[in-house]
Amino acid sequence: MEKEIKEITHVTIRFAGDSGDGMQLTGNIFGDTTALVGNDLSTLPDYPSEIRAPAGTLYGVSGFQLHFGSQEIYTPGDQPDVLVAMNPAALKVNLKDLYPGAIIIVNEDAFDQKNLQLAHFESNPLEDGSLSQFQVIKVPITTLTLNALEGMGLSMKEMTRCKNFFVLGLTYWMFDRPLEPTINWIKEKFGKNPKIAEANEKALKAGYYFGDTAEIFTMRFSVKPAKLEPGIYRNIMGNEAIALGFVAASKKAGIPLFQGSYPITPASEILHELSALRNYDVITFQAEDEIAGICTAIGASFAGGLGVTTTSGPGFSLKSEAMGLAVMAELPLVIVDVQRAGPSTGMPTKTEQGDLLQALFGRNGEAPIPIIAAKSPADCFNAAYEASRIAIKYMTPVIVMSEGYIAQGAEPWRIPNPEDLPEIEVNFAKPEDFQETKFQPYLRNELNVRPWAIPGTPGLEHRIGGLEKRHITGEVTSDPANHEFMVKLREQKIQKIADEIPPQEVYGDPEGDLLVLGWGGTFGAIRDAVNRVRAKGYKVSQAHLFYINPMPKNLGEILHNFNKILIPELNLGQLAFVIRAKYLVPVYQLNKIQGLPFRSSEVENKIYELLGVK
Amino acid sequence: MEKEIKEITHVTIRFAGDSGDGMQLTGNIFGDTTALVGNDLSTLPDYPSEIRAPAGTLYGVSGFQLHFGSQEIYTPGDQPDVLVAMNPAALKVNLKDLYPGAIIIVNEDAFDQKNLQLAHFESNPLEDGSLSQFQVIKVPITTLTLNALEGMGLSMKEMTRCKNFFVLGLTYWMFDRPLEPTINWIKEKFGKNPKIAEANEKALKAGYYFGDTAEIFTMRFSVKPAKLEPGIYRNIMGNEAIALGFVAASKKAGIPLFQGSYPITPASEILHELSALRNYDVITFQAEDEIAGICTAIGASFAGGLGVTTTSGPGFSLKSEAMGLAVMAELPLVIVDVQRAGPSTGMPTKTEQGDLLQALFGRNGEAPIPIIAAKSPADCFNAAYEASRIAIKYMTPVIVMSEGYIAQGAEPWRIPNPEDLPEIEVNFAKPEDFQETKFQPYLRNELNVRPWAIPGTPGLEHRIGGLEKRHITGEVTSDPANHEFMVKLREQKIQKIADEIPPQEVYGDPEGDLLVLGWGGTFGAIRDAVNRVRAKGYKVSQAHLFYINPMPKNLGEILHNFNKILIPELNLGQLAFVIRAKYLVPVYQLNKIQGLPFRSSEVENKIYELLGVK
Amino acid sequence: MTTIAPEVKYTPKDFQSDQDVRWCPGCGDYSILAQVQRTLPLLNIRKEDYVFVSGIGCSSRFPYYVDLYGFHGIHGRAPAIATGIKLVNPKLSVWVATGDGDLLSIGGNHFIHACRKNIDLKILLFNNRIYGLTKGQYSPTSELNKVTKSSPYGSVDYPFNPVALAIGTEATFVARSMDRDPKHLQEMILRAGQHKGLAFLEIYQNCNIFNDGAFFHLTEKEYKADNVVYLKHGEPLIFGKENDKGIRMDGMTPVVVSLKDGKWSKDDLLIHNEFNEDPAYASMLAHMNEKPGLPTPVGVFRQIYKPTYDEMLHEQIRKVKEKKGEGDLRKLFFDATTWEIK
Amino acid sequence: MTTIAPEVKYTPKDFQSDQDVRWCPGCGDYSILAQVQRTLPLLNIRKEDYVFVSGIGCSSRFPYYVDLYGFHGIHGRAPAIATGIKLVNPKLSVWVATGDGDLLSIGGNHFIHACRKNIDLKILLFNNRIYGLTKGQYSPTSELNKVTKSSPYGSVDYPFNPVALAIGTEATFVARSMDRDPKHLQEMILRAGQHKGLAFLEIYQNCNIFNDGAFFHLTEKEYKADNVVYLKHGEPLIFGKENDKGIRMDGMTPVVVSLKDGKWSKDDLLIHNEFNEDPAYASMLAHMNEKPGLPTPVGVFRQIYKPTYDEMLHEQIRKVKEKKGEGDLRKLFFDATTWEIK
Ligand SMILES: Cc1ncc(C[n+]2csc(CCOP(=O)(O)OP(=O)(O)O)c2C)c(N)n1
Ligand SMILES: Cc1ncc(C[n+]2csc(CCOP(=O)(O)OP(=O)(O)O)c2C)c(N)n1
Ligand code: SF4
Ligand code: SF4
Ligand SMILES: [Mg+2]
Ligand SMILES: [Mg+2]
Repeated sequence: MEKEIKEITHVTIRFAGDSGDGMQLTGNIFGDTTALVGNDLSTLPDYPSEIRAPAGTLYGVSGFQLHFGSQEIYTPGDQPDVLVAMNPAALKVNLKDLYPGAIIIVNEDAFDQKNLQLAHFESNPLEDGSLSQFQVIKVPITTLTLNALEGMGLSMKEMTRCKNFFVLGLTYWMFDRPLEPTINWIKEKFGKNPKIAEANEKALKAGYYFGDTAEIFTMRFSVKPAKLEPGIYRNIMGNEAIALGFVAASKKAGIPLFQGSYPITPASEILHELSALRNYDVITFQAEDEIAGICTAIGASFAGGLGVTTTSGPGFSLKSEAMGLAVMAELPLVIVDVQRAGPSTGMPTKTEQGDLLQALFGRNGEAPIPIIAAKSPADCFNAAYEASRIAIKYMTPVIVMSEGYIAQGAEPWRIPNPEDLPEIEVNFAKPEDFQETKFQPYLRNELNVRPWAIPGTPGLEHRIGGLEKRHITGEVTSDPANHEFMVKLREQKIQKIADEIPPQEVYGDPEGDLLVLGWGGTFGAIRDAVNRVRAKGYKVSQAHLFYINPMPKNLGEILHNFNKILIPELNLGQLAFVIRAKYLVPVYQLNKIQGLPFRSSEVENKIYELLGVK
Repeated sequence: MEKEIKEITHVTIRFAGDSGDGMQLTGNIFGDTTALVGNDLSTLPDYPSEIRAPAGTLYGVSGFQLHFGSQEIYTPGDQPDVLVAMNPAALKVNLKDLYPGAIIIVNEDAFDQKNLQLAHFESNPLEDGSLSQFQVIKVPITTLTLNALEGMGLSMKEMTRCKNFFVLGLTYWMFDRPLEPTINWIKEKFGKNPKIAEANEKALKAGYYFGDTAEIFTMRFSVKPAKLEPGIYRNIMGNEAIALGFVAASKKAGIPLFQGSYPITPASEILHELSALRNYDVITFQAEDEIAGICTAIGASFAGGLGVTTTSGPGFSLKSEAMGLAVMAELPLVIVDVQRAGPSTGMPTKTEQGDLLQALFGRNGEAPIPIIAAKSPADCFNAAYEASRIAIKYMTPVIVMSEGYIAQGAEPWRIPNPEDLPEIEVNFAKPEDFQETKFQPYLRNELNVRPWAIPGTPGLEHRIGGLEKRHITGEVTSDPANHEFMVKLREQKIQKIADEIPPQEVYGDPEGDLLVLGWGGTFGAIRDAVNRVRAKGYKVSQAHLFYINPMPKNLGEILHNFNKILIPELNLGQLAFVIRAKYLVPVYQLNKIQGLPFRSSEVENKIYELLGVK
Repeated sequence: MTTIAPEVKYTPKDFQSDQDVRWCPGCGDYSILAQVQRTLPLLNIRKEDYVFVSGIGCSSRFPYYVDLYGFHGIHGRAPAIATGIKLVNPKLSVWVATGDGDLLSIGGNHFIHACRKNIDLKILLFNNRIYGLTKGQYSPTSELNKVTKSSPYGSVDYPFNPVALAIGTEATFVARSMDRDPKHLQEMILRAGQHKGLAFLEIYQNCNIFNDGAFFHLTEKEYKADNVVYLKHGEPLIFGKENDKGIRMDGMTPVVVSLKDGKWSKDDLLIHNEFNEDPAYASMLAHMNEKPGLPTPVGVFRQIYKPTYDEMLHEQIRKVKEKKGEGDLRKLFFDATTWEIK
Repeated sequence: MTTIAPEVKYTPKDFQSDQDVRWCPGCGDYSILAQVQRTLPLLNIRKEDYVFVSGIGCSSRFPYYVDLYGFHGIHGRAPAIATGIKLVNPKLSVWVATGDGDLLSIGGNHFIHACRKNIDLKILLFNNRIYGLTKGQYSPTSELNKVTKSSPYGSVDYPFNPVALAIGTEATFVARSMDRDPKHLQEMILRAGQHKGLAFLEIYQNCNIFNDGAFFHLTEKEYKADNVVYLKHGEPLIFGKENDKGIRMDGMTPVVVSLKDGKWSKDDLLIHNEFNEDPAYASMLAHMNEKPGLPTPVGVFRQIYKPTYDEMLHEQIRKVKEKKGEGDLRKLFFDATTWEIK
């Protein structure tokens, strides 16, 4: 029976099952294949903080969501159109997120009494009619996988493990994706274990053919390739992109990269990535704590390296004092804060934007630090690179704000040509330049930047530290006028960066009824929402901040060109607070503090509310 | 010769000399006597960060300033009317601060070649005419002291040491103070060493009689008693007052006081004071670092004590993470930040107000904490007491902001009757209250406050911590809706404190041309300035914030009743930032970042500038 | 430690909370939990007088699973939080449940200071030689060259020997046990609980997800007898499948001797003395297994008594009160030169 | 440590900066400064390759007074800052100047981890058993019952034995000297500077303002000979005004014996072996003076060689480069499944 193929522009699918069901892998491979056929996409894993929760439990459910389409895709999708649920717990946990009318593919085999009970179902939802608003497709996935692998001489455990490839095959059939890339991947990955490779391939094909032949599927979908900017692409996770951004910056600058970090969710992958790049002159130092992490990085910068330190909220708090030292010492340093839900330990695996004001102000005394915020997984590369560039050029610590949501999410990245990246010039002070006078560590150039003189250079011996220093000479002093001068100079040095950063762009018209102003990972949800309301003809535009300190010079002007300003944030209104203080303009807020990203519909609805549209 | 006694309303005197010259003691005793004769006064020591700098050096100069009068005294004085300079360095360092026409009493003996050189004088200022604008009184203080003590059988060193009492006697004569209280003090203090006691008394009298008989003095001054609120007074330093505030709160609450602190300038005296009060059920724990300081205090509160931790900027930074824990755990805790000039190590012995935004925002996630700021040394008592009261009543950490300036400064404190202090009720949860249901650690009362159930209570065993908790039950959960609910609830709990705090008072008329809004130690300088411009008939008022978070409910209204708002701060404008963000009103700023307090003339001049007065 | 006997006799069930235990199936933490629950009833302490404090890590979830007062603190700070609790209420029996990352990496400073001060805490170190909760980075007890997520080419970190470190601080009770030896573990927990002063108990714990088998050479039947020697006070150090090997001191150096060939007998062996005041003795035991052929000691390395911090503190309070009288607010306020304004 | 000889021969003056030294007159820090300035010229290191890192404290002002690259960091963090410097440029000779508060109180964790990892740093601990800069609170090395500003009734803190703590971490070089023994101090600084790996040198330092005389029983003529024993490799432990006392091992316990009464001779004494790999040996020496009648050892307690962290790290980098080739950005960017959009 030939089945109808319906063309759709985009679709959101979520794979959900036990931690042991391999849903992360399934999602990732599905993503790779989807990218290869030319769709734009965005992915987001969502796993429990327990390492291996007992099978079948609600808190043990691991999910992976994927949004792909023939148009530009900005988020991993609001609500899944398709849910694959490997057991009752996975169904229970995800049900509330689905579109009404969504397709649910369930592993029928897993709906036994024990699992139903573990998932706190009082009756079997596959039978009690409670799913009537959805299109439920019951597939005995375990049985079918076992059948397919019968006689291969594999253990029960080994066979059951293959069921995620069965699911993958089934969804490939549904969305008309090719099998070859995955078959090749399997062969490479399991090269050392041909039997397992064969089994996975068999399961994959079994899933695909099951879709084709079973009577229960009436519909297939096809998603045409997206029109993306030409180039070579790869998928990239936010944390990976940060790592690559740092390596790129250090290579362009021609200095070694030093990362001093302490593991913490959801930032650890930056450490993992970089620790594998020893041949790139990358030194990763797993420090005893976050304070040692930043302090080793400061030492590294003093010695002529690009010092970076990466962490999440609790660790970011611990670095406060040392950030002040970096401000005083005026050394390049990049601090990455991959935000997670706070306060305190909070909800470690959940996303949030709660650390903005801490990044701006969380240090004793007047200690200004530039801040850059990444808007998406791929943008993390730009953020890390630009932060490094500014840190080196201005001899200053720079903070990069990321979020669990984009750190763990992935999207296609148009791979840049290394030659096209902005130059990063390093001018270590040279003995020749100081033959007339003694070396003066706080002499400044036209940008108020002091020289970087590194140990090992004869004749430039000097001392720096956290005490206030005399202008030019760097001697320790508590001269009142000098202190005021230096405090202002440090502030001005940072504000002056605004002279070179690009003006803030506005997406949509430069003036109108409403401007949606955002920062960080809310970008995609806002863009989708703005696109939708603009499509209906409303005068709504978007401005999304990459530079948070200093802000682009034209931002004030932009704000005054709109009747209303809406700032959606995953916090209680931190950017809103800053905008009000800086520009004295009233702003509307949309705040969500649930450990979850915005749905674009949430932003959209708020826009309508502010426009007075019912 | 009878010398004329001129009556004056107030005078500022500064004693300055080498660290070894005993100027701090001189100042303190002068202050005590001055208080006894009924003047109002305010004092401020100013010493170098070096422990014992070499004699005669500029950076070794130690000073003590005193402002006293027959009217209310709000600051230690802008510019000294009288300077006592024990050596050339003391003269050099202090000259720039003097009023033109000021009286300078110098120890002529110390102006030898070596000392002049150490003080970087090219010629002897006593001879080269460079002091012509001042009334210089040259006294061979060392010689006269030695003469007075001749034949007592004392060593040279012992005799020279007495010269500060000679100075004291001389100034007593100048300002018509009695000798008896000091003579009594000497007897008590040096009781064990009657010879030294006698020598000091002799020196004191010698100074007094020298003033009386020497031809060089033409003028004496008298300062009448001030009209202060009736009561019993004592002098008190800010740090001392904080210590007493805590002890008072713990006694009123009937729970032990626990201080977990790490020494740091200028906060250490709080630890010193409290460690001497073992019989008041005060446990001081000198922790291994600031993090242990706050964490032990949190543990102490969990166990039913009043946990407090005291520090200055760098240590305050280190406590960031643990403050978040206290927010999440909802335990009483008071954190004192005695601010000093930053950023980083900055200028440890100098004052500043640079930590306000850190206090508000220096934690990961949304972690609201009430903030109270002391305005003067005596007010530190109120701040510590009120912070403790709120911490216990609302089960929350509270931050007390102090500053080096008020922490080390002293003023008369009207001693309160312990019975008159506001009640602090402690209601530990009791087993009886939870007989029907299981104990619920996050059940809340009408103020959203959870119960305090302390270990040792049978039946109330429960677990708390830094992970997000479910409303009421306190179970760990990452339920999205619960998280948003709890984040907002914690914020509202703090904002609700505004319901009970007194409305903001305005000094002067409730509306007018200019409101000077301030916080912390700038109070006195602002009050003096406002008094002066009001005396000239200008419509200028003062509002000074004690509660910074939450702010008094009527503040917005007050702000709108004035044409202009001026916020003087010892930082780049941190309160100004908050006021702009919260009330969307434009504000004028006066910022000084010199490690020094405001002079009231600086505030006064700014007021005239804003009023358009030339 | 409270000395008042509980009115009721407890059973392990009394120490089980209603929370689902969320460790990975097979994790060694389950055994430690079970042994604690079995042992607490044997201590003469009322349920409400126990407090369990932890930091962050898989192991630090421990307090949720015992039905006692508990504080799940922040990473590394459990000893400090526990100290505050103990000092305010010295009657409480305060325990710290912690991991090798929590206690020895970020928490190292609080650990050594708590040991130095001899604060009366019981510290249970769940040493799995890995960061479990953050999914498998090497820890300060991981062996050199360890390949993990953050050391794909092998770590270049020498590990701490936690027992030796504790002895370097002169901790008053230092012991070691293993998750897979329930009886011994119970005994050690009991001993730690009974000690007056800081008790440090290192527990080798298997993380079957990220570091499976790290201690199998010590815990599994086929190796255990030859690789582990049980320290028992007053008894010679004997080990081996057939109890055929002993430890003899050759000067200051421990060596293995055979008890089979007639050359050496039990009388020649090192007799363990837990109460040896000299930390150097315990240090010798702690470093024994670094020498080729020598077994790993488990048991109590050292137990000495000296006044605890909390004792001395409260004794000082008592004495000052005795001398100066109970603090009186009015007296305190007036303790300076005062004057009256009428 | 760079091995290239400086072209010029340095004199102590080359290591003097132009800054006024701001310690109190009479402070023991002056002597340490002078001995460092006298010793550095003897090490085969170019001036520009030295870096001095410090934290906060009187002692931590040290870097300002030597005319070298210097970093006056924040309180307690010097070992971490120094580590970053050393790892980025292993050719540098990186020194830490620190105090007992800076290194052992707030900085304790960085200290023990730097020791454990054997990072090639030279740590000079100025131990005056007090917080100097903050005007006299007791420190983690102050003796029990010490009366200070923060302990008016006497502290209830047992002190650290810094040498024993370092040995507990298995530091590869551990030594002790005294401000008032310039010759010995110079020798120890030289030895520390020559050691490959972490060198920890505790220096007893007199704070004449807040803790005057803390070490006079060891440093002053009238007591020194009877209270101090100099450790010299390969030589017996002899001390006393007339070199008439020795240390003998009684089993594992050191005891004092008289060399005068004919019962014992030099041959019976403990012969010092710096290179003894067993930390228990150094531990025995470290705790010796806790026993009544035994002298305080100064000198090198332990020096062993094992690869340093920085060596192993850079060796790993070298090997990975050898295997994978110099990192190439383009290769890195493309190291994933890629696709082209035209
Ligand atoms: C300040 C801070 N830094 C880092 C983390 C992340 N973190 C949580 S647990 C952990 C290590 C846990 O290792 P261990 O103590 O050995 O416990 P295990 O999980 O192995 O039982 C880390 C690094 C954190 N929660 N807080
Ligand atoms: C984070 C922080 N906490 C506290 C201080 C205050 N402080 C400065 S030096 C010091 C102790 C110094 O003692 P030590 O290291 O022994 O040095 P010494 O002055 O005795 O040489 C302290 C507590 C600080 N500067 N920074
Ligand atoms: S990750 Fe390891 S230590 Fe953590 S629960 Fe799982 S098995 Fe246990
Ligand atoms: S206070 Fe003590 S340690 Fe500091 S400089 Fe003075 S004498 Fe030296
Ligand atoms: Mg572990
Ligand atoms: Mg010291």
